[in-house]
Amino acid sequence: MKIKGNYKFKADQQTVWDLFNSQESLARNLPGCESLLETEPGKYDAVVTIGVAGIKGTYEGKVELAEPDPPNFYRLVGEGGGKPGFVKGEAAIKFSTDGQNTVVDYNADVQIGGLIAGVGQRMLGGISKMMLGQFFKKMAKELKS
Amino acid sequence: MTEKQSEKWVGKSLKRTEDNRLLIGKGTFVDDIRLPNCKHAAILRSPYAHAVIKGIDVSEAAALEGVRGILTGEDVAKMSSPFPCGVTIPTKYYSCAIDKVRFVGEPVAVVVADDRYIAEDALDLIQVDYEPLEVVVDIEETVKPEAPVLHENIGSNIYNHRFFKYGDMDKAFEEADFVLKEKYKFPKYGSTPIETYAVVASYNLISEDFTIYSNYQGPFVNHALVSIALGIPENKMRWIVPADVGGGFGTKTGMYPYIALITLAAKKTGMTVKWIEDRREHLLASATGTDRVTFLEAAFKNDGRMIGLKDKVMDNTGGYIRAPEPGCAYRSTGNHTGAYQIRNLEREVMVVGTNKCLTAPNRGYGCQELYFPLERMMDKAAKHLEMDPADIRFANMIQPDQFPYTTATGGIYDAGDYPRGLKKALEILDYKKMREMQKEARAEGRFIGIGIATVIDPSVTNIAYVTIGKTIEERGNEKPKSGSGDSCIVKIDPLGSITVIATTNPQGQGHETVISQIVADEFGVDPSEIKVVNTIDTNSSYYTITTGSFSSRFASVGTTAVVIACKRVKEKLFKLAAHILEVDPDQLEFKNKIFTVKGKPEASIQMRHVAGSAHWNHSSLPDGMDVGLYGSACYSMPTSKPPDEEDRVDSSNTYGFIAEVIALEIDPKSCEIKFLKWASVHDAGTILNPMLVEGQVMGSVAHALGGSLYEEFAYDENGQCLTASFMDYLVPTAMEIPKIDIDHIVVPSPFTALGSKGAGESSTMSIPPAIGNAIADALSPLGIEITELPMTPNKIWHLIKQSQT
Amino acid sequence: MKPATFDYILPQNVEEVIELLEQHEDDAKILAGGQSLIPLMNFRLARPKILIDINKIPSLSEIKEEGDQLLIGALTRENEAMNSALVMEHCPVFSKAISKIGHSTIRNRGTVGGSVVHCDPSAELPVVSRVLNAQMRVIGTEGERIIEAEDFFVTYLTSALEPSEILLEVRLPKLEKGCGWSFVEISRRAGDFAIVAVAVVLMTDKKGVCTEVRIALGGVDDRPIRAEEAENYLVGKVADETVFESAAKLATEDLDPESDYHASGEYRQHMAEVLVVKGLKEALVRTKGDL
Amino acid sequence: MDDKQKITLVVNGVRYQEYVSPRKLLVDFLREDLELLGTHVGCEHGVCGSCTIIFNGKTARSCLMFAVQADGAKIKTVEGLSSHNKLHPLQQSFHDNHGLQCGFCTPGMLMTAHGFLEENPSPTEEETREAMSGVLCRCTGYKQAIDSVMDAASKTESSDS
Repeated sequence: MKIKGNYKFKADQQTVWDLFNSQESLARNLPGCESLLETEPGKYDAVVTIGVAGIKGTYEGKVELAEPDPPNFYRLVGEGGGKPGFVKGEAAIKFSTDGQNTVVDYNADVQIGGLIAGVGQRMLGGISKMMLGQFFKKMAKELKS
Repeated sequence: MTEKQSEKWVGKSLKRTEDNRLLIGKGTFVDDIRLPNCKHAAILRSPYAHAVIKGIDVSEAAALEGVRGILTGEDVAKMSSPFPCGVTIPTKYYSCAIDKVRFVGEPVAVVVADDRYIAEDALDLIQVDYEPLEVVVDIEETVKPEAPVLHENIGSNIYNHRFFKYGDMDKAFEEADFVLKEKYKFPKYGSTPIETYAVVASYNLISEDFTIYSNYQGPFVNHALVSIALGIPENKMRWIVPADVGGGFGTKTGMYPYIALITLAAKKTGMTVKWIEDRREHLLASATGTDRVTFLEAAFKNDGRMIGLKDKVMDNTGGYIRAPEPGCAYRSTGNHTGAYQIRNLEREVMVVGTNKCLTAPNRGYGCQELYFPLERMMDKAAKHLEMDPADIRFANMIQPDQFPYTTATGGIYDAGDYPRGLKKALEILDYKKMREMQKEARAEGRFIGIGIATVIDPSVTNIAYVTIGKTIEERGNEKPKSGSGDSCIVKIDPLGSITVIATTNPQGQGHETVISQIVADEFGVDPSEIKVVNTIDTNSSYYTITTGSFSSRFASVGTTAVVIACKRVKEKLFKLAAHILEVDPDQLEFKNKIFTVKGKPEASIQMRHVAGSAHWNHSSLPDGMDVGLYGSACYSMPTSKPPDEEDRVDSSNTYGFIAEVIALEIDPKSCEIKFLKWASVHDAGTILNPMLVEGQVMGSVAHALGGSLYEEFAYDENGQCLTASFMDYLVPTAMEIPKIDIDHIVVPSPFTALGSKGAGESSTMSIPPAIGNAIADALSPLGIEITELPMTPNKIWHLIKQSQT
Repeated sequence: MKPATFDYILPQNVEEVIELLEQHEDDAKILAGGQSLIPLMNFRLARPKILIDINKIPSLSEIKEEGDQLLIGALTRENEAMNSALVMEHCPVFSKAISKIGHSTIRNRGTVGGSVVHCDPSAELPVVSRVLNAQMRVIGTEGERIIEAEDFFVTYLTSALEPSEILLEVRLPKLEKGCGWSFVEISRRAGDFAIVAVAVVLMTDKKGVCTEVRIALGGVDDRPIRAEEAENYLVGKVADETVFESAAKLATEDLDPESDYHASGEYRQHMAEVLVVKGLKEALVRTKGDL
Repeated sequence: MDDKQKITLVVNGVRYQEYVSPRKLLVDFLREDLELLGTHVGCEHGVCGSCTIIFNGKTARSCLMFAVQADGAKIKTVEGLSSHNKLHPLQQSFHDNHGLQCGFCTPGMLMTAHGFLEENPSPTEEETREAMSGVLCRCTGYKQAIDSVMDAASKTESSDS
């Protein structure tokens, strides 16, 4: 599943870059993130509970901020497994300046496997996009405050 | 009812003897079998389409209260060997993944627990460490050198690859006025019986023998294959199939790996283990039909005759290849040229693997896949020639005076009158008028289409066809295989009642009823007097490796076995009656259950008394005669022979005919399809029970409508099955089924005892091309080709949109 | 496909329910008709620790009139609401929408409240709730409140209910006499979730000028939506096919529906347009009392 | 967690008092605890309709209910359809019209038709099709099953009048 989009932040590029590299911010705003422990620079062990309403699954896995090119680019790579199956994905995240703002372009490829993929295809794409949207919204909110 | 003697029961719509128990909720399906201290299994399945299993930790699951044992791939590898399969290098296919998974849903472990709820709780606690691998899901991609290889021992994803030449294709191309080419795709869809797979296996630790109940459909060749794979002698591995099986339609031929798996679970735990497949498991990982890409080239003359056919088929059997595959590519060998006089044929067969669910026959095995391209090509040629699609078929058809007709590929068509069949269907549709209406509608911008398909309905598989998956040289090194045998025992009980022990292993087709009709005719009794038992028990049944209910065997070979068994009993009855009445058997006549000496009405004996003396007074029998009254037959059609040196084979043994003519309209806005009129004409030879045949045809209509418009096992690019529930795998409901006009022509088969040919697979073969042709016809003003199925409104809308840009 | 374990609680009144919800929050799920929840539990996609069965609270399944509203208790079975004389008289579009839900057997158990709270963006009741400007009366630890349909459906399977709140009733403003309405949808098979569903309420004056128009769509976004631009466009115009087509364009041109296996986003958008026209036409016929 | 709860219910006129785990599906309870094996399990997610029963007078999917919810309920299953060794008119018409083949979905078909005809004793064919569309059948193509329901309706009607 490919998810593409961009989000505009009212801040300079370095600030946004720092936000997106802050373990605390990521832990607070990654959808359903319950814990995010840095194992080595840019690499984390993560526990996330994701889903909607009563349909949630807990996944344990790894998150990596790979190929960093500060303050312009990194690749967010993650994978995790849990009772409902597995989630695996990577997103190319590009930071660029647009006047006063910083635009974050994301181009993600998400694989969802197991139970939910087989019986939840009708809403899976929409829900994935929605959760990614929530992440950016929350990051923007954090930036404001 | 005794005066009925002059009139035959065969041919009547006798109501079914099977119904009563099923209507009152007293059927015996596998899940209804209650065995003492039975435990319940649940299967852990791979969420990955392709991954290495680096480790499995079952400790937490094993510690759960109520869990009685866990079987993993490691156990399966120790306890069994891969299943044999008729290709040069088989995949190492076990009943459970050993070190690698190759499709989503592949079994990884089995938990045995006190109940299914606990067993499923335990599945949650098993930790499997997977290392995901690159996935391939596309038939054409998987043969490319860059594709990830599924099986290291094969080295590529091509499981089977063969070339065939029949006649002279080069000459046909030379002589052709024109050659047409097209690529067609047949979808991965399936049988989805409402009763899923079910197995109950018990193990006697002392005697080391197994009793296994299942709703297996046959063929019982797979009993032998499982025996080989598990290293359990056949006679210590007793398979029982109860009288009631909740539908099969092909997919239950593919359940033998699960029989093996649950047998191993019983062996490891020493317990009686029941496994009832749930719907999600069924849709993910039972068996689907075989999807195919066909590259077709056809050489035509300007009068519409197809003089040569060249096809390359790529069949996808998923993560492994297992018996009866590569059968899909070869089951149609004898009838590969359909209802037509095509003498030149060239084939390339490639059976490939992808990270998808494995395959098994699906109603119309190999022929759905064959006729969709062939019949679409006929329409393409008709369009090219501006010829009526009915006329191009008439121009190509085998004529009634040509039977028995041997096809270029070795099929021996027993009997038929194809032009009459198509004419009848066209009449029912009021074809000319429908064409006029179409013209008017087209002028108004409406999309009305008429689709025709005329196909051969082959029945009674000759198992020899599977062996042409190997080359002549390879076959030379093996023992030849052939046959289509079916069996039956008819017995007359000590007080004179008639019991038939049949082993045709039905799943709702009404065999008990039809057998009672046949036997009633043979003995001049009322069918209600006859008891038919139709279950399989490999320890006590009279069966052979072709036993089972598949390829519409019953009506042809099954009924012939019944008739022969009856004749054998009657022969003995005549001999014994003659002995008692002290005359020669040919001096007797048999009527109203009484043997009478011709011309001497006072010299007679009732059948029950004859039977009585066979049972009650053994010393009264003539010298050398066996006691009791049993007649048995295990009959195979004489045309069931191994392939010849030119790969010709009579792959089936009787060949019926179907003419399907469908008129439909496509809503230009929503692209939904509405059926206007539908004629379905069949030649199934002598019709044994019209009511049952109508049921078979209607069932096949609904099934094929599913494959044509609704059903598909859809996968994403990562090999995740998107249709693992009945919310997304769309089996048609009562609302989707249009009104169908069904009719018959009867051209009896000279090869069967009653003249009947099979009728079970029926319109599953003719509807996909007829609907494809009708949609293409409707959209022909837009120049749209229909080359794949299912044709959903969404797809049609996109096709129309593309055509406009 | 057997559900995971849970504790089953059978409260006798709403107060108990609220207490339980407050105590267990996200761990608890309310069981009404169960026709959406139990499949999810059987698949083990939903694994509530506590199941609060409200089926024995009779006060939740009444249908009554109050002024210009119909009050449909949350536990009212869909078939009961569909066949209710009050509903058929005052909100026939609500009956029509229910008739498109699953199959009769599902509707015998499935409840109005359950379907509304489930917030499936393709389901019928959320769509018809939006077109009727329904109000959801809910109660929680903080007391009662009314949530407008507009605010109730938040996103996929997510309502505006707080974790400790329960839906008490759906309040449907009665349609005026002479009001036209329609509920149209396209689905793969009879009884399937709609690919797109459209509900329309339309009032015209004697001259055939649209005086009030409401159009709701399902299956095209993460929740049922209203086509306000199209509604505003139509008000004041003589209702005919041409303006309906323009309205349908307005209603759908900015949509960006998700694709799924059954239908692409483009096809959904196209069908939304087709169904808005169809729905408006059908509603117009009803204003004339011809249906 | 999984303490059994006592339920009392009447099935096919017989009163039962049993102890069940809350998570036990009603269909499993009927089949396993009461050994009423006529009700079949086909999908466990409410689509196929094989498990349809009459619950307090109305059709219900017994795979979409928990047994605990049946406390105090009156249930009818396919075993309760015939009485006095005589087939119910619906069962008879399914027999007469070849409305069944493998028989697996048949209990669901019968109970759905039973509930439907109680509410609509003289339906049109279209209404019947719609009502029966809640039960999936892979054998019959539905035609003869629909014919069966229509036939039963016509016979019940004529015997009533």
